[in-house]
Amino acid sequence: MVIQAVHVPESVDAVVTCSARGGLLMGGGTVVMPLVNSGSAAVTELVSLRRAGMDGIEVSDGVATIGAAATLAAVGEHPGLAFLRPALRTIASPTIRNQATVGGNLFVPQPYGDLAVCLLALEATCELAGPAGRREAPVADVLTTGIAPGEVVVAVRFALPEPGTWHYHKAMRRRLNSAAIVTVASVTSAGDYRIALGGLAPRPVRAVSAERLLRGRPLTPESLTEAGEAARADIDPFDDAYASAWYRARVLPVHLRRAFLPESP
Amino acid sequence: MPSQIVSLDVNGERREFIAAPGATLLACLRESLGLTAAKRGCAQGACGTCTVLVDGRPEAACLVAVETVAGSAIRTLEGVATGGDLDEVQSAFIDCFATQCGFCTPGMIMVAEALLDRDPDPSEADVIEAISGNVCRCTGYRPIVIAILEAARRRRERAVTR
Amino acid sequence: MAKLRGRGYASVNYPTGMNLGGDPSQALIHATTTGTFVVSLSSVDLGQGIKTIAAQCAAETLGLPIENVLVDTADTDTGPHCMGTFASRGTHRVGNAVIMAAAEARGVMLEVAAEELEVDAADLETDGTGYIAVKGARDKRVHITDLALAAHFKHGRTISGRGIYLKEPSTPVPETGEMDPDSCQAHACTVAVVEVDDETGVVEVLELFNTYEVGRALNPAMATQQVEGGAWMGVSHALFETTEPYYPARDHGPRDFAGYLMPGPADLPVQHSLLLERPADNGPYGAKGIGEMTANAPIPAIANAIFDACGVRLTAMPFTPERVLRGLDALRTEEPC
Amino acid sequence: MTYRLAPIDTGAFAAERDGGDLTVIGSVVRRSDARGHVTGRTEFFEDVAPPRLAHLKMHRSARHHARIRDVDATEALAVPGVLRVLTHADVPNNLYTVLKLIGVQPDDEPVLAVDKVRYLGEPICAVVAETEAAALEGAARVKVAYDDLPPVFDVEEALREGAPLVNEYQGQNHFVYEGHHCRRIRFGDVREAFARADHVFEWRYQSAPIEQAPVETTGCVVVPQADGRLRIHSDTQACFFTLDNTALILGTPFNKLRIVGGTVGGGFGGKVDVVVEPIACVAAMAVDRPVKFVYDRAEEMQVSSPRAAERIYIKDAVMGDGRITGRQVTLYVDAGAYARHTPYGTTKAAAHLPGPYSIPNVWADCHCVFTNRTPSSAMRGFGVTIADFALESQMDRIARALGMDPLQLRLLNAYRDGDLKAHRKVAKGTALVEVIQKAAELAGHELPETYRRMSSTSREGL
Repeated sequence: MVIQAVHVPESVDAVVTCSARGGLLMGGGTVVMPLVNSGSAAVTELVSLRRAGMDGIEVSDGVATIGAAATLAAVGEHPGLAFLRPALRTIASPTIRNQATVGGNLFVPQPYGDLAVCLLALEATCELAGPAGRREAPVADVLTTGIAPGEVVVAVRFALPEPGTWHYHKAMRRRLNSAAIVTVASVTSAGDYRIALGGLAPRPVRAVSAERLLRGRPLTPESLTEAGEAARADIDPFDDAYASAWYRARVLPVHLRRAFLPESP
Repeated sequence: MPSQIVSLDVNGERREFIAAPGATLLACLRESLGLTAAKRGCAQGACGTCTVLVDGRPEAACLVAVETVAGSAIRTLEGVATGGDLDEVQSAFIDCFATQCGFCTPGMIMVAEALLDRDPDPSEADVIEAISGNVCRCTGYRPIVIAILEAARRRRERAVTR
Repeated sequence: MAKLRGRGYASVNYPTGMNLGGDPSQALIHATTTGTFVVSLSSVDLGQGIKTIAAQCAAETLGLPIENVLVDTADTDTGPHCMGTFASRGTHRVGNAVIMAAAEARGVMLEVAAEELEVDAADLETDGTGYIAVKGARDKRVHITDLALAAHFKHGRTISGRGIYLKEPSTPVPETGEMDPDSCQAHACTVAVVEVDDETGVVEVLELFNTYEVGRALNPAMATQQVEGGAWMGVSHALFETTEPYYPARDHGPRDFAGYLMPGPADLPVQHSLLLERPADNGPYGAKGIGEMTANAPIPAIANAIFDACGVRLTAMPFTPERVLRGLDALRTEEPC
Repeated sequence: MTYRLAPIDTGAFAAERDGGDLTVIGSVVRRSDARGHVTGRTEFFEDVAPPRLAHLKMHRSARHHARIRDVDATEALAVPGVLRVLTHADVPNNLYTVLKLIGVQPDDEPVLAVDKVRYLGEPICAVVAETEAAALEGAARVKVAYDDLPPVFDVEEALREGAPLVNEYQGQNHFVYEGHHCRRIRFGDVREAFARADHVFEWRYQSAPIEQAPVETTGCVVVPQADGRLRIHSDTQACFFTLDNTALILGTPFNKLRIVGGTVGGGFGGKVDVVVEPIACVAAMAVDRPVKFVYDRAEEMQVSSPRAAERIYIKDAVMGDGRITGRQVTLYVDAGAYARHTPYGTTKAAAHLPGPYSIPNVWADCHCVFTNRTPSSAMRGFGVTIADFALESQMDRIARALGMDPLQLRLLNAYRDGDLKAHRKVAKGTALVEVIQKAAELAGHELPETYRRMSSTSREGL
């Protein structure tokens, strides 16, 4: 539809007001503006988060709180979030990372949205604001059921993983600037594994079958391959221009293993 | 909401113009301000030829609703050569035969400008990552990477001699 | 996991000019009052560089510095006909037309110079510096600027020329396919070195050794642009590109540069290129058309290298990780370990 | 030196290479267009911004193959800013003519669909509006009622009896070459060659459509002039070709049109189809103001004509020493729904066979086949690129089957000066032997002395 208004509210409350009136939320515009430019946006009003004061990043006491309008570049440059830097560098290009936002990444369809996969593995919490006030929700819920009309994700919050417990691996069609074939993000703690997968279902998913199988077991090529095969129960892969559903499922065990043991066997 | 007056600092000059709701920064630069160096290659943020600097950072101008950057400092390729003198990136692109059809060149140069502003001595890997969102269909990229590294060298040399 | 390395070979030829000919191009050239030669064309520069090549052909034929030549293209009100930029024809057709036009203009230029210097035109020569001089008496000379002024204001002569190149059209014999399709043939050979990831089917092209026989490299730096950019496109075709990834099913066709995959700057093989020259008797200074040929040899060379690396014969393009992996899986089933 | 420069070999053809005293040819001259490119001052067609510019967007077929029951533009016309909705009835001569000028018939593709659509994305209505946004909205609001027809997507299925007829203008699902169902090459006797061969190898090859993908999409800006003519700023690869075809469709004198172009952001064959200019001119005349029609990226990717998919069967008669004595090629080129330049490209493919080798017996049937997909057309290496993939894969397989060195097999069969090609032209200026020898050297691939001494100008070593 033809856009009739672009709101650039300067507070979260103002964002909620505009959003509640039916405006489409827009972080960096990397998802919304292609729709606008091709005339296929299903709305007439946009609500930009660029000036809403939602782009702060705070890391203290082992907890990171990232404003939903923070750009991927800003996250990647934050000294307290260095563990995420390799993951962020697999997303799009530096130019697009100057625009794309953390909040926006939660709502892009797979095989895009690798940061959302990371946040799922980190068991992040979303801080939401809406007409009914503020609330919190696990990122898993936001990824599966979305948010209510008029609501906006204000920030995401997660505990920083202990050193050496964070694993990330993304299989791509080219070295840079490619969507995912398989994305694996994981936090391990004391034999307990939280594993999130991207590229393998319409939304990021937890590889619960793999997590169950690995619990308490050492990470070996064999256990990981077994876990990767088990994880096929957790996915709902699709065909696209990058790869077929068959291929994604076929190489899942390989990439799950490489996420933890890059050099093996 | 009707069209509104938007004000930008473009290449160091304050420019005001009327923009329709949802107009992109790219459309405003090209159509309202007559700055046609930035090109429309896809309007999807995926080709990079519309890249301009917004407050010093490269952004795809086709993805920027212009209202959202009102008041920002925009730098386009028109603002790179000063007084008709080409800068190091521009002259290196010529000398290294890094242009063929020329359609990707404006975006490539703006990405390079931002890179060299931040890092005067980038590695080849840095250059490659910087241009990884810019599509070139003619050259196979190698001459462009060489040109940006050469530009960095020339800029460092100039900084020493000054 | 293993990275399997292999080498593959391919050699090709490629025709210059529109198939079966019948594709003319024209050039007009004239001197301004001060000795700049304007080449008028309606030819299109797609990035291959005809604007520069036409100027080089004109300057060489005139015997003048390239700074004395301007190329004015492509306005159908002011430029004479050109069939177009396709079929590796631009340099060959337009180059020849420009040479013909410039040769005619050079003839007039020498005639006027002969009058100015009071010598026989046959005794004059040029050396690319802008002077027309008497052979063996190089201090007896006139600069093109003075000469053009004299031609206009003293002799009433137009230093100009007309050129056209046409390869006569050929009609194929329907029963046998007998025909004369081309003006000449360029040649190329590729040796590709690849690495195949035997767990994922991902192919990486590490190196390309390419030789190209181009007739003559009119501008070696631009010829290098063409062949190396073209070889990149060959790699791209081989490993990535299609608008219909599930052909002949029409599903999941990419609609943007995110989905339409091509190698990015981080995915480049090392290219070793070498040019050979066997001038074509009908080519401008011997040049053949090279724009299209350059993407062709890398594709089968990569297919053959993949087979060499891992034993998978790919008979369908592009050579996606899925096709390689399905091939590897089939080999593993055939040879149970 | 900061630029890439492929060295020039001075050994091969040294006697023929004498450049005399060339001063400009053969030297590295800077590109005359480079300064414009690096300053952004190079003017591409879309940089032209005439006042009162209107915008054209297409409503396209949502079906692969269907009859059009009804087209309703009421809602489109109600969109604020929409000036006109053009249908086939507004186009004076509603058939594209790209091959007519080189004598190839029939014209088989409507500018705007009439009663049927033959591929997904075929243009049906052109919406002209004050702004690009209004044109897009208008195009989205055109309503078309379809009666679906069965589509055919596979070239060999399309040729089977009972397959759905794709293109009524053609009358059958293949182009007819002077009464033949394909372009043929008949040279020597392949059957005899197969009978006498030590080995017969037959394999199949397949490609998928490939997009030219220039960074600048196909488009034009048409500006009505004071004298009643139309000035067309275009990124066409062929100015006069575009002018002539456009005039034929408009039914105007040729000199009513003027093309201004020549500076194009990449072509690769994708900008020779003359698809955007005719309807943009119709629109400019209809609203009597400048009109821009430029493909968006999705149109460039999925609606603009790609390189054709090809299916190729090659059957070779081979002797134990590696000599190829017969080659039979059956080629199916997937033209999509309309001919565009594919009948030409298929003939070019036939002319290329059997590849750069001297094979005494050659038989080829090259089919240009119609299916319900985006029409294919020219792309860099038209008719040759995919054939080379098949031919050179075939050579590799033969070498492996015989246990021969792949370059030696090629050198043994390489065409040389004086050889009669399958299309009965005598080869000259050949250099396949030398590019192979030099590539072997470059890559460190050892060749025996006899093969190193071979030459394109002699039969030594054969």
